[in-house]
Amino acid sequence: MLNVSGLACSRGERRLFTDVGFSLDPGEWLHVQGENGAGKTSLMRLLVGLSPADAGEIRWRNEPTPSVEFRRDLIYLGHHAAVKEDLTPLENLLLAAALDGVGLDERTALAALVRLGLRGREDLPVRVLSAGQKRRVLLARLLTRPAVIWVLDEAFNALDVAAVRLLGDLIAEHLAAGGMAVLTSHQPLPVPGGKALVL
Amino acid sequence: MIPWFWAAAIIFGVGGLWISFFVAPTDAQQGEGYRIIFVHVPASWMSMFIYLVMAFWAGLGLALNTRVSGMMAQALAPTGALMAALSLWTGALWGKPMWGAWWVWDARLTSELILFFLYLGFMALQAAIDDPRRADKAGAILALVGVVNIPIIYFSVKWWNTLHQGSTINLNKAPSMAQTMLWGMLLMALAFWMYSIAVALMRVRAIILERERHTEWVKHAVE
Amino acid sequence: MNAFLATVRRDLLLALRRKSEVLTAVFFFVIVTSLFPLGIGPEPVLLKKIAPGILWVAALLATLLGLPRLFSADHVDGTLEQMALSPSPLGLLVAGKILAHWLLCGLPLVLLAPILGLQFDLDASTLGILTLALLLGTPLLSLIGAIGAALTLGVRGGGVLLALLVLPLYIPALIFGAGAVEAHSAGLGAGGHLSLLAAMLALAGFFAPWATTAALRVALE
Amino acid sequence: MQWNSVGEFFAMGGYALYVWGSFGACALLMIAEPFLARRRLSDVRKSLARERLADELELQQKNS
Repeated sequence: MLNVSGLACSRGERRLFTDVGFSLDPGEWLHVQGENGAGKTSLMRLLVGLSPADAGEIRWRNEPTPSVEFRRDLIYLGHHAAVKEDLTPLENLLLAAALDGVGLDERTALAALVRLGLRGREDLPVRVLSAGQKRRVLLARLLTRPAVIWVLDEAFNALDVAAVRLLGDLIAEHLAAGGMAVLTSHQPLPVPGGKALVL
Repeated sequence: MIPWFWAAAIIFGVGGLWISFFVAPTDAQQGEGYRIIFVHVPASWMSMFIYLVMAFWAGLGLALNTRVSGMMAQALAPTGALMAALSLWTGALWGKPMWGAWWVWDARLTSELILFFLYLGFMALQAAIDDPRRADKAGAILALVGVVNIPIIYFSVKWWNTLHQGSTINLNKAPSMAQTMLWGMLLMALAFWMYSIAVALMRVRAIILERERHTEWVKHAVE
Repeated sequence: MNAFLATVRRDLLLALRRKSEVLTAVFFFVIVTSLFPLGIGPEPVLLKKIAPGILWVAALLATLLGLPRLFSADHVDGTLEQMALSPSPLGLLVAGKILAHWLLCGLPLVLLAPILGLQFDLDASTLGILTLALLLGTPLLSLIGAIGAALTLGVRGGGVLLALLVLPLYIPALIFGAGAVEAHSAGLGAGGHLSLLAAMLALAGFFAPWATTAALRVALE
Repeated sequence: MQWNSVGEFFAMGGYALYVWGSFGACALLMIAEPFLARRRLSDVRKSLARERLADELELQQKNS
């Protein structure tokens, strides 16, 4: 499904990595590891098509990316909160889905927020929530937006023990349903299996 | 290759200066003051032409994703801005004795001023972005937007000018161009051309060395 | 198309939660136009003559005031990144944002212009032409400004740079916009100016979202 | 030849300020610009040479 070969990237004048390649099939996930500054985030951004690669190729369903199909199948959660502070969690989810052109009813959105432990916070502006809670609002998108491949950059940061376990469960469910995931982190992840890629 | 362009620039320049000062006769209406056009006109031509070349390189860079085109555009901009500045300066010095004012809101002068601002914007944008590749692309988009806008700006300013024409200044009533004047202007234009090419090539060399300093061939090239 | 409308709705909702930011531009417009008579003197003939120019320049600067925020807030919190990766075409979302910007920063100016025009002793038909010219011209300002806002996104000293990039490109709009009113007062008819303004609007409506999208993708790299 | 004397040439029929102001500015800027460009080039070359030297020194220190 996802085939990456010969990927190279440089930041400014510095070469970050060359000749990175891997492939993922349904149910598999990739754990990208490396020191600070090794280029994990850069690889993620290349992968999703935010920045162009110096060399190499990324193919999704045998088509070169970025394609509309790839974007439809993709969820990317990066370092940013990616939620609007002035809107409530519920509004954030509904509007994000509307921008993506994905149908989402209030019931599903509410269920996602409840599952992520944000019960009672649906109608507060995100601004007043804690960093971990903001992160949970973002993670709720994993449940409200159907996608095949999840690209999560440092998704386990700023989460408490319960939320780490919850995210682990979500990823495991996603993989069991034939999904794929690419994750970065320094710590071992609470998800079994997985290929490793060290930068 | 660069020395050849320098040599050509100097030869054409000397020839052009000779004609403009010693061969071209005194103008009946404007006296000796008209000799300014021997630098004014080439500078104005170059300022416009360099923008077109810059936009061409920029477009090429965006379409084909080649690195050198961005560097070319970047190298051309200061020279283009210089030409625009010279054109404005000499235009003012010509206008003062001829029209009695340093500056009139004539269509050409106004467009030239705007062109100068466009150059400044291009250079400021490139200087403000740290990542050279991003700077190239952003600059390229700006140059292309500018190139679409230049004719619109020119015609709008021209129209605005005719609507507001208070005094009877007519730039188009240029003295009938004598053959010698045309030659002088042509030679000066060629000199400006060669100068621009030489200086832009020099600058692009510096830019290439700056940007590609970590590649092997640059390390060997400096020896 | 739904994504386009959703973007408009989203930006309007966000502006509603932060009213002060929208009102700043409107107050700026009102205050600047009211300052001119104080600086120049209350001669009705002179004021009448310079009114279109003043109102247009003030509208231009007021639009410029809101431009840096057009994309920067979304850039900082990462929602712009999500838009760039959305299955909906980014150009469509960008067009939605530009429309929202016009509704928030341009339309209020159009609606206020006839009232402010009264300060300059303009008659009813002149006020009508002025409003019509602004109605055609302010979307043009938003469209061109969006390109500049995208180009200067995340750039050092972006605000000043934005003015340097955008103001020269605003000149045709200024000339034809203010010119329409003047031509009307001079009895020449404003039709030509207004149709040229409309033509430029059509051209910019087609190209500007495209150029803005390209610039945004560069800024996100 | 239309100039009778050097003085007349420099006087430019009363337009000296304007004519020489134009040609002078052109000459000045068009001489200054290449020098600036050349300085930039030599600056890069110097810093590249410095880098090579640093590379060599590093190598020497490693070997000794």
